Amino acid sequence: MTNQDILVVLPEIVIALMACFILVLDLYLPATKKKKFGYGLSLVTLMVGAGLSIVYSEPAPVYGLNGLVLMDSLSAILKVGICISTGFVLVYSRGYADARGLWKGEFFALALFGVVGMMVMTASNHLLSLYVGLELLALCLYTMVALRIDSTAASEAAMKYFVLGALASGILLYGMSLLYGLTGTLYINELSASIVRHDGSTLPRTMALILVLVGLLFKIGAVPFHMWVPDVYEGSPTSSTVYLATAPKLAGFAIILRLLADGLGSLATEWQGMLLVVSIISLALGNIIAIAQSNIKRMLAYSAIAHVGFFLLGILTGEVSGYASAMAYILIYAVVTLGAFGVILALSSKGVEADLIEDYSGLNQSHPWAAFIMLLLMFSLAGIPPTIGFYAKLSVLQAVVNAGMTWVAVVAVVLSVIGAFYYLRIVKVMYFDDLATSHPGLQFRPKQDARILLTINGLAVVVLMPWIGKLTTLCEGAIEVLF
Amino acid sequence: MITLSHYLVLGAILFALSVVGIFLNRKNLVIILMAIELLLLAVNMNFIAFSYYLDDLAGQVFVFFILTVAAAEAAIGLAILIVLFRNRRSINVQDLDQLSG
Amino acid sequence: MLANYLPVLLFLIVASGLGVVLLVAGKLLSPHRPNEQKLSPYECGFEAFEDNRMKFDVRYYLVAILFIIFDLEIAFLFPWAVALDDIGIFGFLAMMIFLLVLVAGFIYEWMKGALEWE
Amino acid sequence: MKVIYLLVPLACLVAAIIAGFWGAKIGNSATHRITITGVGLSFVLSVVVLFDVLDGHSFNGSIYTWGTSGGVSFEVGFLIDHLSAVMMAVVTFVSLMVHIYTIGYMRDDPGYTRFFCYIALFTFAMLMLVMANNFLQLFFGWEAVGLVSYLLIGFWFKRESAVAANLKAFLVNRVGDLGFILGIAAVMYLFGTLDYSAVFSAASEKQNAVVTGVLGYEWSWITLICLLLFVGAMGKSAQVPLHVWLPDSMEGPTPISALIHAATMVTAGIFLVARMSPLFELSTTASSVILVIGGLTALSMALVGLVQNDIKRVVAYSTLSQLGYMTVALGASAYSVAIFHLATHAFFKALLFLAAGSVIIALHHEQDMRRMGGLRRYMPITYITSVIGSLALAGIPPFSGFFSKDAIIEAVHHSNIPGAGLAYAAVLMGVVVTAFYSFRLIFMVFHGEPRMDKQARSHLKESPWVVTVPLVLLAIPSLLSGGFLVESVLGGHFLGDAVAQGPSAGEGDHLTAVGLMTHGFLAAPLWLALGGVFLAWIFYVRVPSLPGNVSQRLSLIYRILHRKYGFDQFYQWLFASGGVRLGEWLWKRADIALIDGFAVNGTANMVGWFSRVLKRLQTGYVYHYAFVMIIGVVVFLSWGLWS
Repeated sequence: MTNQDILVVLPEIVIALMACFILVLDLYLPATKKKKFGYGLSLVTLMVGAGLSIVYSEPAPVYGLNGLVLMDSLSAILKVGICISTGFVLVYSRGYADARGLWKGEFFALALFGVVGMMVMTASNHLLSLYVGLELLALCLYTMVALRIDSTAASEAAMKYFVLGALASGILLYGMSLLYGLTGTLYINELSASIVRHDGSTLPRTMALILVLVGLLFKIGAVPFHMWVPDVYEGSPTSSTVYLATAPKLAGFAIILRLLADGLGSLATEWQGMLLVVSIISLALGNIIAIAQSNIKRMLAYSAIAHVGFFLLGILTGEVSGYASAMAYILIYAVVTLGAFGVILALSSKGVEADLIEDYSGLNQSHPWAAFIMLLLMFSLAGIPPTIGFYAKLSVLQAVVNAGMTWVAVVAVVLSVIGAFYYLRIVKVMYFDDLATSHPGLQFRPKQDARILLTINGLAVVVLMPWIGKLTTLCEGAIEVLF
Repeated sequence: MITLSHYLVLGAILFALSVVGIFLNRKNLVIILMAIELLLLAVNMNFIAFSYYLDDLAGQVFVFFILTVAAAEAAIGLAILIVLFRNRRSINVQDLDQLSG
Repeated sequence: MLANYLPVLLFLIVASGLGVVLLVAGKLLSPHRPNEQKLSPYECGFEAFEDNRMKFDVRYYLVAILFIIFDLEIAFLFPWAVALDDIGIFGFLAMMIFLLVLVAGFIYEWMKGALEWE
Repeated sequence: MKVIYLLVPLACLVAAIIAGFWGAKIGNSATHRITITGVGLSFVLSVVVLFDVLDGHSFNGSIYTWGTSGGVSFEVGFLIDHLSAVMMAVVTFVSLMVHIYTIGYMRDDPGYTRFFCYIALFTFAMLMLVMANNFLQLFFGWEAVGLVSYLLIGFWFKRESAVAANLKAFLVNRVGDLGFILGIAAVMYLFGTLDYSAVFSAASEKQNAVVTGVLGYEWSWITLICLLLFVGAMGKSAQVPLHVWLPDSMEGPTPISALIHAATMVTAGIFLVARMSPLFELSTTASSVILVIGGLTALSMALVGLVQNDIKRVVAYSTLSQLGYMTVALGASAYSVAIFHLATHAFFKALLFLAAGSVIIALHHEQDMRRMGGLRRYMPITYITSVIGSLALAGIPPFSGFFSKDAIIEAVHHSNIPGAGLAYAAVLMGVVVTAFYSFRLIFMVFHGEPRMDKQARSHLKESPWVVTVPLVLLAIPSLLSGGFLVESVLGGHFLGDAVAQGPSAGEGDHLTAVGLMTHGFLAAPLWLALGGVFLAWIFYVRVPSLPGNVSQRLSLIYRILHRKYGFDQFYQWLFASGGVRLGEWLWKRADIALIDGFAVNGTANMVGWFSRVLKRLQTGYVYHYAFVMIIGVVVFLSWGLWS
């Protein structure tokens, strides 16, 4: 145990301890102070976590805790991203969760434990730490989905998520056990070399690869392991949906990169073909089914499936530029999705979920600013210039074309165009339909902090455009170190 | 003589049984929870067997963690089950159909 | 030794096939002549007093949940105790931190009233 | 000097901005004081620049780089040489006169300040156009003057006819502008730069560059560029068949007709070709086309002028015809002669328009010449200045028009490219017709019996000084500028080396004004012009019943001329109705049925149907979900194991 060991996992330690502290503090504080303290402490903790991740980051990998975890710029960037997006989640959720009795110590503790899980995932260099991080996150997510205990939809969604998640974990573990048997090691950075050293039948190797791949694809929600996504997005309280729709995607990217690109990089030719199929059917299914949705959360779930398909395109190129573009894609996706759910949260009020698309009709007349922010975010999700969403799609397509898979890029573009339909439908509903009169209209009354962040978030998708090249440089730098 | 293959085959059988248990069972959610436990135990069997034959302790340590996680998972599964039952008055798998489409 | 892993797959197929065959065979081959006596529930020679799918009190579940979690710390404590001499002060502190976290959970459930039966 | 160059257009721009934004606040008189000061400053500085240029200084450089893209920089820059200096002086002088005149003409109009804003803005745009040293700025000025012209034709936007004329001018100019911008694009493609001097110096190298067009026919790049640019010039300078907008533009206020639609903007096309003369010199084909188009315009528009009764329209058709003359000069490679005529024409045509406007206000906006007559007694200054203008227009020595027109006729006479003979015939006949309709106007308006009603006659009086002073000031150059300038024009140093020297420039024997006049007495044009005046006298003074008889005898010709050869009806039929019918057909068949119905909605419906079908896959049952996952695993496993 050295200082280095501590420094590598310092952010995780701090956040985990603070989560325990917040959980216990919540029990002893008087009811009036609970919310404020929990909220404030959580935000401070996340900021400290992000700050520590930056301060102690090293460009080249530094290993800690006997090689269980490592620290490099990839993990630093993603950790900061995870902390910041979770901070946004907390700010956005406040009004919504408060009105539904979800704004309590458990919420903060679960969110923070989930952050620890995600950070461990991004930093893992060992199958064990990867698994523990994954499960820590998953257990927090199951609970957060079920947090609204009086809602049948929420408990049903939680149950489905739990069952399927456990199944996926089992499959992933089974694959890991086979990998262990084949290579005799659990260190991710040793897998690649020893798995090809193994002579004899390739059958167990392929089986291990596929089982691990399936486990990973489930976590990010790619077809055909996506079935949980729409139900969970729709059923859970929006404050939990926004959490599980953003930061876990970053962690998912990290484990895919670590395990697939790095650990099983020597088998790239085998998983590339499978990822290709998965990403194309994800794009197709996600974009097409989203069109028929009437619930905006469910629509965003299918959109998430489609976006995962798109981001996998970057991974399957098997090149540094492809990985970097996928990383930029997922970061941009997290920013934009955060904003979209932020608008939904801000429009919700006591007893109004604001989750039906028809609720949004004529929003421009009643709340033009909210409608405008939503318009920017929808444009960005659809990938319409001059938004950062366009840039994200463009850089992935560039990587795909450079890898010599032009037809894949063409298919992806066609499917994205189909996808643009349902994003633009939201815009159309907001701007061209008459104000809904059949039900009480939406109220745009976010708390002051949420309003400010939402404005920043919404405008960022356009304003950041000139500096977006820096993001690619950053991602490329982080990934080049690995290879 | 019991070889590695025997353990692996046992693990595979347990794994297959639990998977079948998850998607064939249409009545009781508790059975699904049990199947999930079995799934993890099947994996444990694999790890233990490999650990023994590779003469490497890491696999056994992994098993400890899997056990712990399995316990936590079971706890959360049961908790969700209770919440579900309170809302639905049923733990029938077929009744979980409010969210679809 | 892993080269002959193919049997696993074969066994998977055989196992599921066998399961199906047995179920079907049972259904087909066994005599199926139900009468009232056979179908009625049986409790030590008496008529059933109540529905045999009696619901357990939800508190049992709660106890079960808590038990599972705290039960498993033993799995970590045993090897730790055995190896305490080798791992020294670092190992001791690590386990104390582990227990501290556990205690935090314990405080939480106590304060939430999960340990009260009523 | 750079500061002065910059000040010339900016003074107008600042004045326009002040008049536009704060005009209503600062009041009418403050507005006209500010704009007149601005334009006056421009005029004084332009004169300074002109003398500086005559001293042998010239300037070519960029003032401001707007942007750089792909190695091409887009700049604001000035090219000051003889050509642009002359144009600047003419533009600012006429503009200043019109500004002063407007004070009287628009006195009671509610759009008074708006009007001053527009004309100052126009002056700025026109100056940018003529001072440009690159195609981009040229295009900016080109479109800006078009815009202001559009705004001013529709100045009385509540009048339906004004709005229609407005639209017509806009649409017809778009046709020309399309050619123009294609020409610029071709320049960009061929030369890779938009800078004049770079293009001109590279032009001779590219002389033999060809482009394979439709049907495999090879075009010379230079010819293509010249023709495209000339299409732009045709639009702006109203050459047949893109002339139809100019007569209708008379719906605008009379000062505008004088400034924009006679003296300056319409000459932008002439200026363009003169500016591009190094290119046009390389293409005989283009020159031939220009010659023929110019000749056609000169004669045919003059003929239409014969039968018009609206005083402004007569002047408008005469403008068209004179623009034809200038175009002919360009075609004959006598660029400096064209600019010479441009300058003299600017003075006398502005004079004629303003005189016409003076008559119109005196008669309370009556424009029909059949209800005028005998005005010479009531409006002596207007009468005298009109006669000076008409004499200049008809080409009677020693008025300025004589020299410039005679130089054109001489130039085309000596030209021997294809089409020169036709153009020569056209311009010669045009002389008679021009003299005839000019004096028809004079006789009908100022001579004979007053034909207006009593009430109007009782109010008749000479216009106020703000109207008459510009008339007098314009009459002076109309009288004198020809004689002063002709020697330098024919000597070939009028525009210095700003334009390419045509082969026929510099005729030897009669290089002085007096020499030209004596030569003129021996040549056909003068006698033809005098003949035209004489005929007009017979028709409208001596035997006033003659016009009616003649028009009945020659009713077919009369009707053709009266309908302006049917251009308007033809365009109406082909483009307006035909376009509407074609558009309707495309809209219903192609757009609604095929694209919307089949391609767009069809695809959308199909995707929607798929969406609803695939949606059912998500049954909501967790065991189905697990089953799908397992299927996925099994499929991947079999794929992995079997491949």
